[in-house]
Amino acid sequence: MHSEFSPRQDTDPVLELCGISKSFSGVSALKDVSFSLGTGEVLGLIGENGAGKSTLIKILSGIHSSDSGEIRYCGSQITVSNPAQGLRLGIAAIHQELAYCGSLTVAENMMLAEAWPRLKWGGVDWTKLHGQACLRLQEFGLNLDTQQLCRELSAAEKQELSIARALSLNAKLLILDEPTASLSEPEIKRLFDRLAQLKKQGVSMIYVSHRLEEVLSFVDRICVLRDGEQVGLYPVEEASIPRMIRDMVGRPLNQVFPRTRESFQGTELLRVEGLGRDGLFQDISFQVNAGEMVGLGGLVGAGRSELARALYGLYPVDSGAIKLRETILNSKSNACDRLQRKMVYVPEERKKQSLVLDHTLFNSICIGFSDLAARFGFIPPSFEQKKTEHCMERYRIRATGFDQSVGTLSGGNQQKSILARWLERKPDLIILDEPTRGVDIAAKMEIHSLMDQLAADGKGILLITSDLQELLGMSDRILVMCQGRITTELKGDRMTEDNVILAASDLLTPSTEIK
Amino acid sequence: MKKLKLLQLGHFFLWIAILLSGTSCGVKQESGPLSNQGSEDGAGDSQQVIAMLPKLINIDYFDACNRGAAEAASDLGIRLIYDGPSEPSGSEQNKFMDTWIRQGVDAICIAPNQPKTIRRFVEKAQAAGIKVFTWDSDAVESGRDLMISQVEESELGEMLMDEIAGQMNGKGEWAIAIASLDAANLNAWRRYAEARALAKYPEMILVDTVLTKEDENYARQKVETLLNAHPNLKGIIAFDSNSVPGAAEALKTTGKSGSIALTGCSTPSKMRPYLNQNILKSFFLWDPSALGDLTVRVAHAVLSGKELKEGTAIPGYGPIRFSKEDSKTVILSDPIRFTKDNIDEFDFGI
Amino acid sequence: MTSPWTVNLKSRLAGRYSRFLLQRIGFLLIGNAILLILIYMMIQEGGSFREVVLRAGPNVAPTVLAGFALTVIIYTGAIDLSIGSIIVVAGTVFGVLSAQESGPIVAFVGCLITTCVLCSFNGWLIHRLAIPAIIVTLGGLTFYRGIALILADIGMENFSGFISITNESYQWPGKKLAGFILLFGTLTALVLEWYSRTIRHFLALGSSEEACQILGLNPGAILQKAFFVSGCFLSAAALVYVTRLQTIEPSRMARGFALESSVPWWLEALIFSEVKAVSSERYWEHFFFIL
Amino acid sequence: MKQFILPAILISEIIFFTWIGDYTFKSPEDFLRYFQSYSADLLTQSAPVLLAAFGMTLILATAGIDLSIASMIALISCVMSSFDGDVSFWWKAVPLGLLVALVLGLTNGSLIAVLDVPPIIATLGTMILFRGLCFTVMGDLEKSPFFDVPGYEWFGRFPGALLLISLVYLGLGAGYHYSRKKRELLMIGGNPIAARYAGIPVDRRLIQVYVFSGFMAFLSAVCFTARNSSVSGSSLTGMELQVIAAVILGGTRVQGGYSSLSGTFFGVFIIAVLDEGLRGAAGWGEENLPFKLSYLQYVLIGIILIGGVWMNTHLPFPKKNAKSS
Repeated sequence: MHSEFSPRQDTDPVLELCGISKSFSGVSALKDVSFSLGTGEVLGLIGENGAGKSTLIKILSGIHSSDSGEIRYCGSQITVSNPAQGLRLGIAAIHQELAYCGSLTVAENMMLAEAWPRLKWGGVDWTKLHGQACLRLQEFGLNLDTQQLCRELSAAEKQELSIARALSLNAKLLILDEPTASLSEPEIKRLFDRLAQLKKQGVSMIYVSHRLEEVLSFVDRICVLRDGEQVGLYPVEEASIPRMIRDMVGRPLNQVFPRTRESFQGTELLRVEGLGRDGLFQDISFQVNAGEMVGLGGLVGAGRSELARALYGLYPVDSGAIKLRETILNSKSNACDRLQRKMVYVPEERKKQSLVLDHTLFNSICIGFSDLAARFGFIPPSFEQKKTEHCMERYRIRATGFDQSVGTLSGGNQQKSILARWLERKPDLIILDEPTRGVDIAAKMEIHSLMDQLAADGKGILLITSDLQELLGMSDRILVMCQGRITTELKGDRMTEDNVILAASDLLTPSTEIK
Repeated sequence: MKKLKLLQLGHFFLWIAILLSGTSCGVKQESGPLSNQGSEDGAGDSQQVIAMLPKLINIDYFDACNRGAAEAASDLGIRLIYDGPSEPSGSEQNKFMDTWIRQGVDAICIAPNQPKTIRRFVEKAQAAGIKVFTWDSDAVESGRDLMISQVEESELGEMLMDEIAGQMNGKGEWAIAIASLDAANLNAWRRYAEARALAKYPEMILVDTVLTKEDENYARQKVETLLNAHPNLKGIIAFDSNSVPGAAEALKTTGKSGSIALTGCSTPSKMRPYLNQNILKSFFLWDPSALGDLTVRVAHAVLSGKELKEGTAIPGYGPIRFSKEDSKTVILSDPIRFTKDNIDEFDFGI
Repeated sequence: MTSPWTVNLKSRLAGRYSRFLLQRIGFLLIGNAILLILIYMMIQEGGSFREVVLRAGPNVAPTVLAGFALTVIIYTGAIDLSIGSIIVVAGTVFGVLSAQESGPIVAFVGCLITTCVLCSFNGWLIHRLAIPAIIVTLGGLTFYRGIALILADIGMENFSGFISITNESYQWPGKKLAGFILLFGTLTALVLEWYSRTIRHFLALGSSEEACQILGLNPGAILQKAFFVSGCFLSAAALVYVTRLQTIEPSRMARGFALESSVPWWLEALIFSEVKAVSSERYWEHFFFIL
Repeated sequence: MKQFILPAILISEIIFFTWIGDYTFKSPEDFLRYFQSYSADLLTQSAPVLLAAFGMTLILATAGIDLSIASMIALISCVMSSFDGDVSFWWKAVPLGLLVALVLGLTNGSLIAVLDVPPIIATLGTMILFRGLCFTVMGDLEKSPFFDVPGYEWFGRFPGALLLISLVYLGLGAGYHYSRKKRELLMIGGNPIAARYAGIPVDRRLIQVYVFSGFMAFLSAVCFTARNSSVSGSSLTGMELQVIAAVILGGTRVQGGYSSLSGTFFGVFIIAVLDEGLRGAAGWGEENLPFKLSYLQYVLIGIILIGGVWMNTHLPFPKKNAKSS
């Protein structure tokens, strides 16, 4: 894409950063970052979680202020003290956390910080407001009811809404932080079409993503951050995925999916028969054996997570039976009981479903297994102390100490602390729901080798993931769900990317199958 | 983590240590009678300290009592502590008793909100050599030394009933407005009034009793509702100083002031406008500052070792009068009936 | 056949509210109607229904106006428990001014300004101290009452727990105009609710402070504004409340006022399991009060 | 450092109010005697609030609130007061009071956990309901059988109340800190969804917490009636605010997710000492203030509440360096 429109190095750069540094209560988050951005240029900003990407973006959009360094924008030095000022200057950002107000309508969200059309006497002209909002959405190719409340939208729609809003601001500089995180293929395509169009119009962009292929295909230059330091700045022509990974992690990664174990079939751990719950999934039957890693593939919304939660006892089921080892789990059995029976579930949304963000790491880890050590209901404090130390070491959780609140940890460390919480129970059956979403590449590696280790130790693992590479690389066999049913089981040679994609849309037939 | 918890527990143990070190001596102190500790307190050895505890402070009635008491105290050269809770609560009053017993005052005069709750504290005070008096509202069972009452309770209840019956010509529907059902003196009057009605005015029907929560505004609304609910209502007795003006205001706003009789106990300054507008004919009260004054003087007299009986002259007051029903109750005066004509003759300051 | 007018109305209404909210308003109107009928049936023989309804207006005026004030604050996700005590301070200022014979208008203005200023001060405190509104205003609940008492004690000679308002000319807003003030307040609230962008900003702050900031709004300023607007409503409430009283007793007046004014909110939250409403729901208040 | 703020406030309060109080010490023994009876009074006065506040701390930890606590204590006392004040009181009224307490707690708990009513609404409702029941039980009477029950008074007295509080505090502290309960409750308060996902039986725990609070209400009722020896329908109105204010001052977070039992302990006493101090310093007030001292109480409680919470959350004390691996 960049070939059509290479950056004009002769013109003044839109944005220049010189030696930006920032630290939070003594911990340095950014050290001396400098780069410049030409008109219509797209800069890819990559780095592991916690490398300082978000901090940099927040400084640029005015949420944080930098400790030192200067920002030159369109030739003059500026300090962005709040987002409103940034917007006035023409710097628009799409943040990783979805920024929307749930109790306002789509139109109101769209226009929130701008002037609203007024009636003659000063009241808001709603007809015009909704008209304008509608127009902007259509420009982006989005067809939403502008009177809908924002909280009723799906995650993808919310994401698209915030993108559409940022794009409609006529910004000169657009900052995109993981814009494709919760979008599906057609939506991503629409986004890139629109971005390409804007680029042609001379809008400069800073693009942040963990999806390295995406970065390679879209950006002109790449800036790599590691531990707050800028470790690389090179044009995309010189970039390759291995180089990017090496720069991000600081060492070469040879193997993305470390499989050390032999595929072996142990005893049956879990058997599910004819499981169904109205509107979510139907007629689910499968089994998981000890030492086996079963992948569960499919599109978002196919009912995978719902199935997992039902297996874990968070929902009642309408029909069917779940057999864990020798016992049939009845309707009275809840999550608490599943835990006693050595089954654990690591949910997909860390912040919502696993963590209390301001609790300490110590508490967060101990909640998982401390009851195992209880004597007459009392837990010896030294036990927890030792165990937590052991966990931090074994799972390589990097934190300033036990007392650090988990909300301030990076995504990878949060995920590792959750794994520690559950794996220290020594479970037999582990359900992992998107274990590496939003996790940086090094942590991802660690988690993968941990999973491999677990399977080799004879645990049964049910892996739900939307990451095809991960699904294919880690699983012994793959079940593909589509619209609440398991449509296909893939084994051995049949486990290919194309087959999974086809099966996910229920299009896999012997004739379409690719060997 | 561990360290932190121990520290927190440590705080607690520190406290226990302080308290326990006190236990042994504390018990001794409480079991043995205190030898006139009161005289050790205050500026000079000779100065008596009298603590007065109204039902609640910051309201006009008890503030007037305070003024009378303060004058008497400066007249007699003794020190007066006049303090109380800001809510009419019995358990809050007990806290004041605690404080004063510890400080070693010579006498405590209390207007109890809940007469039965002070019993233990009266005992505690008396064990410490402190005289306890009740005023305004009595606590018979508590073993207090004397009661200083504003009026004879039966007398006031009957007077109110006679007044309203006279205005209603002895027949028709009538209703009661009262602050609450657990204020002892108000309800004593109410009971005497009801008994009088049963005995003497068979044609009068009590239709409703509304509770006004010591709030004038609330009283007005409740009485408005009452008037609407009972269109044949002919008379209202309002027993406390918030209910009467509230009811009067209600009569005024609903335009029924001529047709419904109203009387009760309230203060002149609140009622003056209504009397002048002929919304009601009369109301009753005693002089609250005189009540404060008498209480302090009686307490002083007892502390000085005087024998009190019917007709004993108290300095600055004159001969005192005892209740016919209780030999330990001193009566201030007859209730005063206020009308349009005589209201300007009195200046109670409230 | 649909006339153009209804179409117009439909689209206009829909423009302001989502269908969900419109349904809810409908529900409330029906609920109120049922309550009215119930009251009608409960009135005993000889009682006048008309009178009950007419009298209810002025009687509930302070609570309803304070309810509007609280609504604005609850929109932003905060709460103000101290409104009762703020009214007490306003009442005391009014009482002291009237006792000094400063003229009715001065006393009214003093009352209005005090309320507004204290409300804004609450907003400022919450913003500056960055601790939850519920704690700041719980502290304010007792703090302001104490301030009122001290003010009265210093401002008046021989303050004996109450200030008596004897001059009728100090009472016309409460006694004569309460209904009109309520009407005016309700209209203002409705107009704000339907035609104001500011109110949407309050709601935005209530749903997500972070989002507000990212979208280029200033949360602190919005909060401050919300408390100011709330102060305006509350000052009307205070004026009506205070001028309906014969005597002002700082230690006892307006107790439990915050709770009373927020009752509709709790009901609302109970029925719809979320706190998010339109001002017109204040009518709840009206009817519960009569009951 | 942070954990010293509240004790520091408390101690400076005690020193300040001893200094301005209406009592002049003649000798060290005199001082000691005064201080002993001061501690005893303070403790017996605060015992009901303190016990209720312990229950409330756990409730606030789960992001709940119990506005009905005062009505509940009053209702338990009212029920107990309908028995005769003799020895049989011990096996008739006391067990019944306990039963009522548990039932009331269960009512709150099931409303909140099973019927999913928001705590503030559920307990606002039960607050009015319980108060109504108080008046139904009592009518307009004030009853005092407690006075005549042999041995009952002991719980309202110094060593009895202290013993009760110490037992509860130590038992609760140990049970809370050294078991999973604390973490579970805090997780429920901090993130109920995550708590469910972590296999915590949320509904059961919530019910347990409210029933426990009911039990604390019972103990509180015992302390209250043993000390005040009588009860009426309107007893203890407004106490819920005292309890909640003390717990919040102690550093427990209203939004749930953080709680501190020792903080509650200090919170209760900070308010009680302030109260007691102003009560005992009327003479100083008369001489030095242009207004009545009792007015100052409102102001000071407000300031201490806001200031205490602010210091608890904001003061930038150097973070202690925990061992990290």
